[in-house]
Amino acid sequence: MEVNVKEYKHCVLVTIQGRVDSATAPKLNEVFEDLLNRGRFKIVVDMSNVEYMSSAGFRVLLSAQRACRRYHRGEVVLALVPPRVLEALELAGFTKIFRRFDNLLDAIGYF
Amino acid sequence: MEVNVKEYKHCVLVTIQGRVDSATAPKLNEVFEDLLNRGRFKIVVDMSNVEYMSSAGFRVLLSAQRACRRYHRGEVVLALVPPRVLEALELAGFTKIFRRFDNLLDAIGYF
Amino acid sequence: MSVGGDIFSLQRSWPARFDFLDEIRTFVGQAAERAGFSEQAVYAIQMATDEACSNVIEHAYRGESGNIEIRVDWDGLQLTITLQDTARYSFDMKKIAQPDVNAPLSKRKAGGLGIYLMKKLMDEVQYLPSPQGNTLILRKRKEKAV
Amino acid sequence: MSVGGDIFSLQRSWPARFDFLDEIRTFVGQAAERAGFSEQAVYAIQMATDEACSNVIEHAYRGESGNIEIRVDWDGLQLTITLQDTARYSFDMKKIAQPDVNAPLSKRKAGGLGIYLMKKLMDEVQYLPSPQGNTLILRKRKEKAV
Ligand SMILES: Nc1ncnc2c1ncn2[C@@H]1O[C@H](COP(=O)(O)OP(=O)(O)O)[C@@H](O)[C@H]1O
Ligand SMILES: Nc1ncnc2c1ncn2[C@@H]1O[C@H](COP(=O)(O)OP(=O)(O)O)[C@@H](O)[C@H]1O
Repeated sequence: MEVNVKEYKHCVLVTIQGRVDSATAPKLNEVFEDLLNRGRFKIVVDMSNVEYMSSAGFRVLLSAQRACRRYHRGEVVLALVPPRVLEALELAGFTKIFRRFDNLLDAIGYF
Repeated sequence: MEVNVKEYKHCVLVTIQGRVDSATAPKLNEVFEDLLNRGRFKIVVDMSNVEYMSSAGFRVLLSAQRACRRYHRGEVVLALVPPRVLEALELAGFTKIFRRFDNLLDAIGYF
Repeated sequence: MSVGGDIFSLQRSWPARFDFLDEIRTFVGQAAERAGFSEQAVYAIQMATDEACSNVIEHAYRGESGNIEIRVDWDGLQLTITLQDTARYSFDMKKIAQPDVNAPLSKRKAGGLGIYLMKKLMDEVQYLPSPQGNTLILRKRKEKAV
Repeated sequence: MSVGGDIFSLQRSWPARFDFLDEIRTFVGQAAERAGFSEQAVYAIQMATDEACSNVIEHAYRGESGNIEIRVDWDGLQLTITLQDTARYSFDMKKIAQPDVNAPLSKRKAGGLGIYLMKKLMDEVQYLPSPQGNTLILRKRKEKAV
């Protein structure tokens, strides 16, 4: 798994590449923690290159969402979620908790 | 020439398609006028599908830029300017007046 | 070769560590492909196995070293994945509360999705604890061809 | 056929209206291509011609109807585009101030770019006013092959 961060004026684009499982999720969590510590609560996650994400990854997304939404200071939104990952997110009820976009521009422009 | 407008939270994306000349520039001008009337002063112009732009088009861009920059309320930025159009904009000294981006995300994220 | 026609059994063992999850998913994924499952079903089988192994590593071995032995059986109708550990800890699966996947964000628990997902992704999940170690059996039947 | 080798002359006439600019650009563009100019030079020739015609329509005919006759001559070395109108108005090109293309936004004039661009895009721009109508000649020499 590789994680990339690009900071825009009103939001941050987090690009995840590869597989997120119990082994790699902590690294993803660190990226979010760092953003939250720096007061960046508006986050677009580009999921287009996520090959796999287990519940360990879902957990990281959920805790980031909780932190971002607190005091209405921000939000985590998901962009370009691949079908297999989306199916699993749906099973977990995460599609109700994360706004999704099917293109990055709309996601960045949302903030 | 076709013009498309997509409104985001902090900026508007104006996509121009085709040829902008003395015949079509007034239509482009109307689009900008409408945005300005509605208080939208942060504008990204996606130029990637501009096949041709004469000084009539440059004039429209300049007047939009002037209106947007007034009172520091906004700015017109150009994204994905094709090489031929860029050369002409350079001759006209417009590259000093318009910030340019070579990808749309960076342009939208700039505002 | 008729895809999914051959009956097979595969068995391998891995150290109970998260960094082997990738290999484990590849192993069961290849078996599921060989059995002729759809790409969607292959992903589901990989994910269920990953969730199961993650639980064994986290909750059964709890940092102690040990192995997970994985056996895959394809009988032409269903794929059976049997995970065997020699871990000290076990649990009562029936007592684990189902997560409320419809709860709003503020009411969502942080974890508790693994077993739920396993059950959703597979047709059958069976847990057999024992003092010598625990067995988890995951089964998925072949979807009908369209 | 050696591209750009054949000498040719083309001539056509259009109503002095903006909605014919597209056709006019296509006409001179095809001629410039036939003469073997680069894509960049073709674009420059089209743009200069457009600027010239736009000026004739806007400043020479000023809404009155009339025609623009365009003649393209390729002599193997340079392309000459001759625009002929029968418009009532003419002007003194030498008296037109050059725009300050280095001025900051606040100092930039709204228009005044047409003639400037024509001169930058072409090697020669010649304006011949007369009471019977005006002639504008645009010339571009073939860039050396690289
Ligand atoms: N293999 C196991 N051994 C012991 N306890 C387990 C095992 N699998 C799950 N559990 C228990 O069941 C709970 C729910 O598991 P699960 O649904 O996978 O969510 P999570 O692992 O995120 O807590 C765990 O917190 C743990 O207490
Ligand atoms: N063909 C023409 N006939 C009469 N006046 C012209 C003609 N072309 C240009 N002009 C005059 O020269 C000025 C500058 O022309 P130009 O550089 O093309 O800029 P613009 O047309 O935007 O004003 C025009 O405003 C007009 O007064």
